[in-house]
Amino acid sequence: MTLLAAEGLTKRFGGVLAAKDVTFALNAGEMLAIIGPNGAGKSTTFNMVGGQLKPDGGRVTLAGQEVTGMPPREVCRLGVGRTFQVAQTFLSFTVLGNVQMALIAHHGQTRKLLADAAAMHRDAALALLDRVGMAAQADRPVGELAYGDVKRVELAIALAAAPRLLLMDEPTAGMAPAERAALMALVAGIARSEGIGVLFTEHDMDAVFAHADRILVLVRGEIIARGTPEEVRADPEVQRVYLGHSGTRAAARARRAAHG
Amino acid sequence: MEWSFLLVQALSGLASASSLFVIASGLTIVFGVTRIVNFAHGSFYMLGAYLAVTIVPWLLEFDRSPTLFFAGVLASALAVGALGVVMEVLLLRRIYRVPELFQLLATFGVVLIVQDLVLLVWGPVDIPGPRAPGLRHGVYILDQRFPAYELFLIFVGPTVLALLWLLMHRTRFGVLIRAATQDREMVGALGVNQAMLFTGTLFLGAALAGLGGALQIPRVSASAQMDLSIITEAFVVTVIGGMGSVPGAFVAALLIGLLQAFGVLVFPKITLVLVFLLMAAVLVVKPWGLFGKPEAAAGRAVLPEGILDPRPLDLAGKVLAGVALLALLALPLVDAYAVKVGTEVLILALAAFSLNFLVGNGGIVSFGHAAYFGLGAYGAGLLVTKAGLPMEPALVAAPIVGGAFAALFGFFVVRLSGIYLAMLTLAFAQIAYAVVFQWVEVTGGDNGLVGVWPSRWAASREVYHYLTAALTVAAIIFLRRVIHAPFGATLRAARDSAQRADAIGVDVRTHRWLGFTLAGAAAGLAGGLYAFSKGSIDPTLLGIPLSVDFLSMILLGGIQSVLGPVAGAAAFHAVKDFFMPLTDHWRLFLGLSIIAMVLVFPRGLAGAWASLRRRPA
Amino acid sequence: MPRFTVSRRALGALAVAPLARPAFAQPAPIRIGELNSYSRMAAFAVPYRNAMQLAQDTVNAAGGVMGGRRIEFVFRDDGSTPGDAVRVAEELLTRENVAFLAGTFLSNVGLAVADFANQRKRLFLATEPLTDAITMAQGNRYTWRVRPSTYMQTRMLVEAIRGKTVKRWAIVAPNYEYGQSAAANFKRLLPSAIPDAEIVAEQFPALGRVDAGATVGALAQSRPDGIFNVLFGPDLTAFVREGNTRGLFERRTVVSLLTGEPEYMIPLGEETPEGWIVTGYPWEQVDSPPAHKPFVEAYRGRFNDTPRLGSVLGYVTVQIIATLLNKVNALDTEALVDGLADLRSDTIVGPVTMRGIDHQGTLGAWVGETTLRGNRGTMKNFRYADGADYMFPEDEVRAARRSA
Amino acid sequence: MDDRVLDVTGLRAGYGPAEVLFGVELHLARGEVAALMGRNGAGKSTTLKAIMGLLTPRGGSIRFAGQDITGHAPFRIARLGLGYVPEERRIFTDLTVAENLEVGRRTAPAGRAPWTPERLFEFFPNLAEMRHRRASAMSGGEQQMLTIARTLMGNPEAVLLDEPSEGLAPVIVEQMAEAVLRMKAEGIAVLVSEQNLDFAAAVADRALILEKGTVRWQGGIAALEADEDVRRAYLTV
Repeated sequence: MTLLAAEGLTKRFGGVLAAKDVTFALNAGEMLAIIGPNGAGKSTTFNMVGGQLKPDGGRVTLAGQEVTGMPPREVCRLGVGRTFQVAQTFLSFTVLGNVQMALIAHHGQTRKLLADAAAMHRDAALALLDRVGMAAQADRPVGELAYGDVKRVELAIALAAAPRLLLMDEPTAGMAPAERAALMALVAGIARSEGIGVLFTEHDMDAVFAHADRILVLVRGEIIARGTPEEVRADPEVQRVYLGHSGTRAAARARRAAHG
Repeated sequence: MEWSFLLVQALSGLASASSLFVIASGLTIVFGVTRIVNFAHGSFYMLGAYLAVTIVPWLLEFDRSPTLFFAGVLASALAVGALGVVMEVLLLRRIYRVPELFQLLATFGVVLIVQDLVLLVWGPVDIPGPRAPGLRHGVYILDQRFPAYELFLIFVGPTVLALLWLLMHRTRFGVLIRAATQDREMVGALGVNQAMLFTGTLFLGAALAGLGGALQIPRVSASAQMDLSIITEAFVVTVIGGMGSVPGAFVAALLIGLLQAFGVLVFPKITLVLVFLLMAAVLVVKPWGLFGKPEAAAGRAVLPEGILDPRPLDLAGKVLAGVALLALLALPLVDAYAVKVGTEVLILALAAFSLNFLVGNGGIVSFGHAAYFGLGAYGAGLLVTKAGLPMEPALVAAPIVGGAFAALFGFFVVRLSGIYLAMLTLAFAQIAYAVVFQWVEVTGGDNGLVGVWPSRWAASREVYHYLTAALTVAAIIFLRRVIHAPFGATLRAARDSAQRADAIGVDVRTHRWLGFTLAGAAAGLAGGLYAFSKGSIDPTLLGIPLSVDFLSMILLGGIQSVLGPVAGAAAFHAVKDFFMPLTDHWRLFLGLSIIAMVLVFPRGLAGAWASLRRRPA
Repeated sequence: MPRFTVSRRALGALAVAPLARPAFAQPAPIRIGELNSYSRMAAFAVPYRNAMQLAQDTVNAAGGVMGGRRIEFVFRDDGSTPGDAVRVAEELLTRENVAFLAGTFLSNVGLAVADFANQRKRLFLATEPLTDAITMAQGNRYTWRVRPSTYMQTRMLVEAIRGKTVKRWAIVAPNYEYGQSAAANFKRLLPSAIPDAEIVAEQFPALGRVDAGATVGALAQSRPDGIFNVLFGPDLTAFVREGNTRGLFERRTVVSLLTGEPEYMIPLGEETPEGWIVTGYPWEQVDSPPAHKPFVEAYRGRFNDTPRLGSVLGYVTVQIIATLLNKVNALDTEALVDGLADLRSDTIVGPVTMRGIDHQGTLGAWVGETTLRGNRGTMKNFRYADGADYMFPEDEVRAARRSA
Repeated sequence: MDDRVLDVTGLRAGYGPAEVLFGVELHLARGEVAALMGRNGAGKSTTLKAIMGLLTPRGGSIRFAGQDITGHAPFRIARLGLGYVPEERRIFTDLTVAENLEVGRRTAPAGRAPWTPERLFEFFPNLAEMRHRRASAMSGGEQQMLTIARTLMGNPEAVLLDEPSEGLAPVIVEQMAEAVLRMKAEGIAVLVSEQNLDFAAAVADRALILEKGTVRWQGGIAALEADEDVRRAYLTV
């Protein structure tokens, strides 16, 4: 079943066409990667789906419902969780507090004036942290964590909204290789077991080629290739403008590691 | 109206615009590089005028030549530039790393000090400067007489703009300044001595302010009120133009100069408000001014300024709070005056606490919080004096009025962020101030209204003290509770990362708006209590000085702690009350105290307390 | 001359402790709380305070009051805001145990302290604030004003142009209560002096921020025959310079409030316009009553400065206080208030009566024309206008104070 | 003659109450490329910042080009000939390419051919076409090249390069690797912090592995590639 459909998304900044007629669809439980050189329009596309940017043309539908131009908070309430290229967390909160905050928002309790926020949704928050492997650090300020751990906390925050779709902008940016693999495995596991669709952008070829079901290649705002990881890796144009020798090699290695 | 008149009126506007630009360009350059909102810029302007009325007549003794006149003006500007260097080296250099608000407070301390130093050096009598030799006459323009000196001034602005452009784009110093405006640490890592760059920038900025002041001496006499009258206008110009943008300041100065020149024809009474209305309108439409850029988004993980750890009080904190509360309740045992001061401290503590609810908890820095305090006072006062109601319903009305206006202004305010948000709160506060000031029939104008006394049962100082204590302590406890509740946590979350809050489904703008309203209501209650403690209300209750006092209190107390502002209010009021009877120059000591506090306790009293507790003796 | 005044809080506390006073010592001085804008408005308030100290010492040297008690002023800065002033007033009453209060310069501060005095039922001599409200709509039993009000001084000026053939008038006034009420008084009184006069323009620049070029341009555009000016301080200097250069004052009658006071003449210096009709204080030329010259000499001798209008006010205030204390011979507030009603004092400018009906003193002002002597401005063709002739009509007072 | 251009002993540093480095020992020989590797949070960026003076060291000593630079201001260190390319690019987007280079310009030590914009444009040909363009209008890869060019304008003897491959498309990572190799060919020593073993292997002579704020392993890059135990111990979770 189609969870997310983007049709003809177009966005202009000044004279520059950042996205031109971008069309794709994503099914529940599927992982779709968008790759492309820096400045190719990946984040723009992403932000048009997540509501951070309003497209100049085209539409976005989520499970058949049009969400084009909706603000992020409404997109979130329709079941879309999101992580950012630079992890966005609440730095003055503890790890647990971050997830509690997300749960409070998810339950629409943000206007309560007298309840003790620190006592709300504790167990549910701990359970979410447990899923991402961060329960042991629940009481630490999130500002003290290593970056890879912050990314996990961000994932827990995104999952607090009980999403149908996860939008992850460079989920492994700034992480060590092994952490990247672990995080992507975690995401893939959650996505597949719960039928959550995942749309992500990434520069780490290991992450992309090991976990994506399908890949879109965006160059200068246009999709130049799409297909399975194998198809994309073999595409000479993709190799020329994006993968290069090392990327092609990494992609091949990742496919081997993932599928033996 | 005749064309010749309109032309001459336009020329008058251009002359004012030109002068305003010279001053504002310095402010905007200093802000761009150092990120310091330099309140003392107006003081540099004033010093420029005072130095010029001292130096220029001395030079003209030798020869009444235009050359010597302008040499004197330039010398004054350079001398002020040197004073800017002194301020940079002695003060700013030590505080680049402290939170921005503290820098602002420190420069405000400089304003207070310079005010009193000017009085000490030059005395309280205004000093007229000499007219410019060769430019004393009027020139006929289409049979209207126009001062030659103002024609000259019209050309000064574009000349300064052109010179600044050349400096910024054609010299290495200028390129470095522009680079430092964006990322000063990186400039340092590339081998540029930031300290020298900042010193140079302060020299340039202060010299421009000094030039602006020195050029005014043929038109106005040097007086000790020059600093504050120019600084708000200079801020308006830089904000409308976009903070850090020199061309923006030029365009904004033109707009304001012409608005005032023609505004006096149409609205002779409200020219001051026009300026702030223009600023509010520009900010609502263009949140970063005409030529400004969004402030660099927090791409890097920087801990937010403000309440970090709203943990409940520990034992020592509880003991301290309890002792403080008991001391307040025991004040009537001391003497009647102590009760009076205690009552005021409680009221100010509530006002400061409500401001920190915005600043510390919500990251919404308001420069105009006194507006809601004052409007609450007026709400209560008008009910008593005009509607004849007793104190009790008036005290109920005070927070409602404060909250209602906070809701009205806040609706626009929360759309912005950072310094622009702060400036919009300032603009709204000034508009509210001007309306209260002007609407004589209802508000009594600047004379205010008297006869706002408590009901008979609460008339004695002691009873009113306990009433105030009950209401303010209850309100503070309530707000503190809200900080710990989901609503307060949501505001904090939106402060930490608006993007993240949005992505978890929080309507950030609405929450900030509600928070602004709640803080306004609390300030309104404080204002109502204040009115009844004084018996009178007047526009100073909405004024910028009181807003700055509130900010000083929370910074002094420490915006990082929940209860710090309460301590800050007490300390600030105590310092003022201590120095005021001692000397006419209490502002000097207040300013020095503020600077000492910023240098010694950059995290406020609460921060000092926390580090004391961490390091047990 | 800037100076630090050190608190006598500690000394005062000792002095008023009755048990500490040995039987053979001098009787305790009578303490009077004087609060004013010594810091923000130093140009006005400091000469005023100087004269008060001079008068205090003169009175004490002559044997004091009430049969040998010294008077002693406790000076405090009022912070220039009503909020601060009320707190300072409270401190003077409770900690310094002053017999009564005097002072204030700004109208809003004066009104707030007046209302406070009314609430606390303590005497307040509002010495400097000009606002009509303090003796009229917001007058109260405990507040008395010494200085001639806005109304009185405007009326003196209108009197001076009676019968002139100046028809078209423009008004320029700072945009706050003093300016507005002076303008309103002028408009109200003008027809009585020039029946067919009309107002053709009004400009109300913001106080302290006059955009002189634009304002002068707007006034000139209305082609008035006469100009009534209420601007003062830096606004006035800027206005005069701009007006001189642009020829605004040429062949026009200019009537200007307060401009003849040394406080405003000194900063004008050689820019002083010629022939403006003003109220003021030509201190060097005043030779009646005989007591005036010695005052000027004593003031100049002690402070090495010329007296200002504030100095006259300060000195006269102390003279009135001394007369009052000698008459009442008690410090009870109600007795003092009753004693002030229609109290006549002989002062350095002649007799001054505190009119009982509106609590306004009959201190007058000098009305004349401005002129330049050397590079300093002064007044010529002046006369002392006795305030008694320019008071609010009694029925107006009754109507206004009934509501108070 | 001492061949060490940079010599760090017992370096300790941290942020606020948090200690990050616990006695880092490392050196960099003239003209060599060394890769500083390790997990996230191991202290790689902190080490570079502390060497550069962007973070005040709490202990230990840093010598550069024969001088003790411990605790010196960043600009003094840069003037001695140590360049720094930060992780987050941090180019001056309001300035043109040429102006960005101007900010980095410092006079060359005597006896060495100074870097000029012309020489750099030969080095990075695609920058030449956009010398008067605002840096904000450049793509991410071009901006990354500019950060290196800007640093070279200071005529450094050694360069600290923080995570140069992070967040870049594979083709641009390859260009970065070429840039590092060309710097080496010019005789500039480079200390590059890196998590990507492929990249490190492509450019570095030597690797140092940082773990919990101290150097746990160092050796030739080939040795690291060969030693799976070390890789598993320090580079994987």
